[in-house]
Amino acid sequence: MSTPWLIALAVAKVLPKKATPLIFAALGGVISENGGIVNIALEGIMAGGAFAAVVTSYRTHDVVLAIFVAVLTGMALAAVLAYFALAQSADQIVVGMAINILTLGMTAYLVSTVFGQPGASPEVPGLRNEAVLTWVALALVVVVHVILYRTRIGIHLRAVGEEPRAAATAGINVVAYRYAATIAGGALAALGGAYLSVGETHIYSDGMVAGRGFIALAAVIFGKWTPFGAAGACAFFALFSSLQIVLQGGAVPAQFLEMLPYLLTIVAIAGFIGRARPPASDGVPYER
Amino acid sequence: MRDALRHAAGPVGALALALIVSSFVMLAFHTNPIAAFGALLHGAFGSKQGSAETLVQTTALLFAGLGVAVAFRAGLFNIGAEGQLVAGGLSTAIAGAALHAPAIIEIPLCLLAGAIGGAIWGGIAGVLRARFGASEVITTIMLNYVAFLGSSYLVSGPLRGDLSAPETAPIAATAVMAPIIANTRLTAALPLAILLALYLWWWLGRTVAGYELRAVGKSERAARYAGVDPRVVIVRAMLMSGALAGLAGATEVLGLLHRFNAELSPGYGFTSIAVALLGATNPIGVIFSALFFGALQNGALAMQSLAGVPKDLISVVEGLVILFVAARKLPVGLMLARRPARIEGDS
Amino acid sequence: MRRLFILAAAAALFAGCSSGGSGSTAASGTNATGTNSPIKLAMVTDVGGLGDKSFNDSANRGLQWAKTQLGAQVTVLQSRSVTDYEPNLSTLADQGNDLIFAIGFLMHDSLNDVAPRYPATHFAIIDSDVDQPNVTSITFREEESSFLAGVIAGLTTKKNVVAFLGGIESPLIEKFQAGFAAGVESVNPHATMLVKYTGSFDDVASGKEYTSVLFDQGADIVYAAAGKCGLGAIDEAQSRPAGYYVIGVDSDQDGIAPGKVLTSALKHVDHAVLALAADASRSDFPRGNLVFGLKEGGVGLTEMKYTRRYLPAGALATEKAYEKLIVAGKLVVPSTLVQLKAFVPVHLAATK
Amino acid sequence: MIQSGPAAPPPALSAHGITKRFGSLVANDSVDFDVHFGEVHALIGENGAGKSTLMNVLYGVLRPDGGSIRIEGRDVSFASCSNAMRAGIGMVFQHFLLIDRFTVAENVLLGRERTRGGFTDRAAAESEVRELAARYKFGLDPAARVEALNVGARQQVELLKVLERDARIVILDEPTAALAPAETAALFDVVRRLRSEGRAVILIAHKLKEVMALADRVTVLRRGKVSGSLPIDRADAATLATLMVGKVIDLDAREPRRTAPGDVALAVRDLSVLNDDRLPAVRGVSLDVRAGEILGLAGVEGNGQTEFAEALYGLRPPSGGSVTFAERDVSRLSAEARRSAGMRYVPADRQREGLVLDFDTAENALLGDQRRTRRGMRLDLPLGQRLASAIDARYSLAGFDPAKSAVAYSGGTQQKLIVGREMTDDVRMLICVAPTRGVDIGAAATIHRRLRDVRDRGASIVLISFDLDEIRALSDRIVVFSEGRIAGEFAAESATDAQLGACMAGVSSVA
Repeated sequence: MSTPWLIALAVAKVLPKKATPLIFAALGGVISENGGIVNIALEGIMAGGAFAAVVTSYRTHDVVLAIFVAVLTGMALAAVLAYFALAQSADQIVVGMAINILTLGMTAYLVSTVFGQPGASPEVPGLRNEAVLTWVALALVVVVHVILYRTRIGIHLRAVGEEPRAAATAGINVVAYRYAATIAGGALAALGGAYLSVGETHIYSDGMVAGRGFIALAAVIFGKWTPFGAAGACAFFALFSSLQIVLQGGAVPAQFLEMLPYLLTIVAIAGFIGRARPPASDGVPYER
Repeated sequence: MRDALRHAAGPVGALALALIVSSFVMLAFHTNPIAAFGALLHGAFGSKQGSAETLVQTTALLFAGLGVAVAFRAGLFNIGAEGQLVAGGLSTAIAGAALHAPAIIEIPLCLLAGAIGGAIWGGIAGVLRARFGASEVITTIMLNYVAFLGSSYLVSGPLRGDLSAPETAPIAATAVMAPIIANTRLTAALPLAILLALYLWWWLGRTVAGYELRAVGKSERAARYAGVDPRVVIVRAMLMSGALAGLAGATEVLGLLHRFNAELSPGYGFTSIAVALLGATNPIGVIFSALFFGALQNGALAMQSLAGVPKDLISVVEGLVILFVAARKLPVGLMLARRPARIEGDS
Repeated sequence: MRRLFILAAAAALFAGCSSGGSGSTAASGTNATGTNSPIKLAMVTDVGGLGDKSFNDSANRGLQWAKTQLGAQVTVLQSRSVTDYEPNLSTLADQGNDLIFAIGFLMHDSLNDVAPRYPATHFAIIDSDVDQPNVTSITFREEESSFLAGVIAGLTTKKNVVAFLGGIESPLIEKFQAGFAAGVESVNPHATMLVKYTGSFDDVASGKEYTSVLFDQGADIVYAAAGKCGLGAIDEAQSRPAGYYVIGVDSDQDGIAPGKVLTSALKHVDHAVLALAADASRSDFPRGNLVFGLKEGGVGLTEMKYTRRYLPAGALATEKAYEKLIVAGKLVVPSTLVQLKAFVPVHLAATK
Repeated sequence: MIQSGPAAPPPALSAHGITKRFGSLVANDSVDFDVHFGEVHALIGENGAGKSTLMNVLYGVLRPDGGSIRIEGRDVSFASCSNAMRAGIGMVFQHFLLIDRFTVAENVLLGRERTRGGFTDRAAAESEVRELAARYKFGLDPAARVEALNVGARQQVELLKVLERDARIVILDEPTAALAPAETAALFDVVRRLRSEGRAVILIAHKLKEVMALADRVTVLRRGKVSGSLPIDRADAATLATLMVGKVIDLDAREPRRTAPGDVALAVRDLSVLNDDRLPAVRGVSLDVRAGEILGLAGVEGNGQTEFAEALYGLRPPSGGSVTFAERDVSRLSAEARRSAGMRYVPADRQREGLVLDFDTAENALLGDQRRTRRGMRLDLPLGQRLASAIDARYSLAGFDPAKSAVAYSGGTQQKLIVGREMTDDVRMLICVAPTRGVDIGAAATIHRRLRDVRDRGASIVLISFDLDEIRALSDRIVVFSEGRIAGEFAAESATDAQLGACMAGVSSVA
């Protein structure tokens, strides 16, 4: 039962489920941060997406519509971040924190009012096979990579994130790109949330995002702000939590394995394993 | 006086705006906001018990809020107050269970242990920033999780007491901070926190070390020019910030729970960001904003039971307050000091 | 004691159709019956909160029955953190409630502090023993229902592998594990048991993933004692072909996924709450520690209306036989892993 | 040179009555300016005269409050620089707008990427840029990342950006400020080539000699107004200087010293220093400064002078060598320790370094001395107020109020505040970087007088300036820096501009 082969097989089965929501959210972070907007609201946006999907599915029994509404919700939340960061020149970290607090409160409030019971929704119609979303996530890694590095839009976006004034003088609309990137990032993070709710479990429960947004943020940094790097980091983190599920009861306490992504990220940004350097203007407000 | 009024205008405006927006949220779901806020107010200040409980919440928020504010003044964004609070609470519980001294010695020692525990946790982020230029925003977020998971491991394993819940052993009776008002949970932690706020206000404005901390926060290069080593100041600021958050955990343990539980804090560390921002990072302002958020948190229970409004709504208010305070172009925005994006000329 | 539970059972039957188990967050109803002064009941949830379809929900259901049956006025306060317990309990006491339920062992110390401050108020705590004159402690023998669940699982498993999925490791969850293992061992010496803990009571997706791994590692029945993670476990069983089951806990979770939840190990917190409320409405508060096992009707299995047909022949009879042994005190079910080691399986003639 | 009459074509670009205000400050006051195709028109003026503002208006970065712009006779109005670019204007900023992590080709073609089938076509882009670079004899590798290039090469990338768009009107903003002499010469060739291609070139400069060598016409701005505009053959350095500063200053007015230099106060031996990018900036410099002596440190900006000054003051750890001050090896001492030994410093970047802009005047008056003057752990704020008042008394700070934040003062006033704070009576060693940059003539004269005064009190002064005239007017001895080394040393009286210039250029080579 515990031959390496069987372990590998078991891990291979859990890993995509662990990795998929992280990859969506991390890709969202990659896009947003390449455009120069730090998004620490991934956690909140995931929760918002997860919740919106379940409510929609609960009311309409239409899973595709549910995912669509989740994406719209993520875009709306990201638009708030973008508006305060861009139009109000607010500190992006502060706004991200505010959105996390706001969204976690709002979803809990709405669970109570919409479902008449706090804590969790009832079971709702969900995707029959959530692996579809895993393939979507993997495809998006390639798509985002191609867009970022092989298209004009991507070059413009990275230019905006690196040196917005240079981009502006080249005729690129910095503010529009930053809005678009942040909002697209929100859409992806919300997809990650929808994967958790209508994809994997078919319910919404307060606290179900359980820190995945912050792990995704860690993956963005650990993956050096590139789609493949971030997705690889997500897979790496997912590998450890999958091993933890499969091999539980080993010598290492569960908490230590769960800590790993966070510790590795600290190590990564401290520069111990190759410096993690963000886009030059990531988090820096742009004013014309 | 007029100055004080002008400084208060922004935060009060941001608050009003947040309350208006959350009222619309309630109206959208067929709840009477006036009844809700009425119940909240009643719960927060309607009785001696209620008011005392508001002040209990205020205490933890004030300690942690001062911590976040001090870091902000040094140009640092400490999102790790929650983890530092946990580290402080755990250290205090360990000290409180191990030490057996008269209360007059034991309580200060336990508080010190909490401050040191928090300071170490904050200091790690400070050192990583000062030495390697690692963004304290990211490291403190990550350190929060390390604190949650690490303490959860410790209380379910090596440090587990003989209670049925995963908690440490109870602290010694001599370590317990007794209520200062009968039949309430209000302890001397509140006056201590207020004294610390006043001291901190004086320290920031009137001492050389406070001056240098502010200088680093405003302009790192100018501070270097003035003979200040920003790395030292950054580490010191994070140590102080962590120590203050650690004291929040320490007083929770000594005054309320009398042992450590991994779920000690209902997110005081995160709310303290709102507290620091609404207080315009001024220690005196932080006293008032801690009181406000303390009332909000405490009144939320009454709002839930009397008006049937889920208390999660106060997180909505909290989030909105932070948003509006952070807005630099709304009249309510506080024009918070721009934090430097990253360290300059680190070596 | 028996008397209490007969009343409770009747109430449950009556209320079963009307209440459906759902209640509003903080229902503060007016007196339905119109008698002079309705009793004021309240409860404080633990950090799991309402909507766990488990422990807190069960207690709330008892409270809602009390509202419809006894015309009681009820209030529910939820706790977000461990430091909320004390203010929540105090708030309810201040509001003049007659009987306040503290749901969960995490509230032990808080109640121990609060109760002496409100000598005129009566409290009850679930799952812990608080030694105060105005506190009634209610504990359950979860190991006994878990044992019966183990019996069913041991008889039903086709692969001879069953699994236990816990939430966060603690003595309470250990009771479930020990009883379950003892039950499996007693009826199926060939069965092996896998054990995993999710490390969380909230992370629904994790619960599902753990269950999936347990199934893949050969188990066909998973006993999930893991709070909301159990919802994920049930969801995983739903996505599997016939032959994979989850056993639920605390509340009747059979209906969440008919045919997939083999049975649920019930803990009749609802009955206990209602029984105590009924006593309280007559100003008769039982004192001390009330232990509810199979004998008292405090724990048990569901009637398995969706899964009966999947059980092997004689399984229900075997289960009933074990139940009799336990009720009669002839079989003492281990409640810790240490006791489990010393446990000698008791075989009935009718085992397979 | 320029024909006038009905047949003459309209100017490539003409601006009339451009007015731009920032709050109460009028940066441009009814400025007229034009440039023709095939012409280099230099725009000169002191820092703060309004040159950059005017160019930003012409390039669409700023919207003017009044006035009109015409391109080839047609009225235009630019909402952004992309409009200006579309109208054929290209600008090379003094502070390059390049993306370090992009390649040369990506930078040059930013916003105009070559695509094939919807995807970017890297090969096409690189060959195109390689071709363009070759045409102007730029030895650039299109695939190289900009972060690996030196200043001269980066400027070439900026030029390519403009040329790739085939801008007919090219604005160069102080293009030689950071260049070595050989690079400057190469740039001049490029500018001449642009002119011969029929482009209109606007050259913003502050070095009169460069203007004389390169321009066809010159316009002088002073305090936001055009103080003169004339063809180059009617201009000479003295006239232009007069137009720039408003009154005749005698460049050779050297005041005689009143005291003789004393013993060696500062001894630098084999000092090496790294810059922010950890590249060698100062390479084995040795020099002595005596008590009562002003040592002028001349050179093109960016040749290690600033790093040298920072190393002397203790802001930058030396990578090798030693600094001895007052017979004590201070190489490893902190800035604070050197300060308390009597060393003081006027930094180049007053806004970011010399002041904490959000601090009030009194707090800023204590900056750097906060520990030396402390009372126990307390800050001596009353002393700060007295010091601020004393500085105001000596330099008359416009709008002085001890409780006012430094940010509320004008740039010149800020500089006076710093200079006033640093040039105390008891200073023993003063390191000064561009002490009069951006201050008005009167204040500059005060500062110069004060420098001599401090010297005569026996202080040693290292004066770093990028204004050769300032160096020559004040120094007792002149040392020329080039590429982090001492390229030559001169007695101030005997050195000629030609000698100094040759020396500044001497050891440098094209990168």
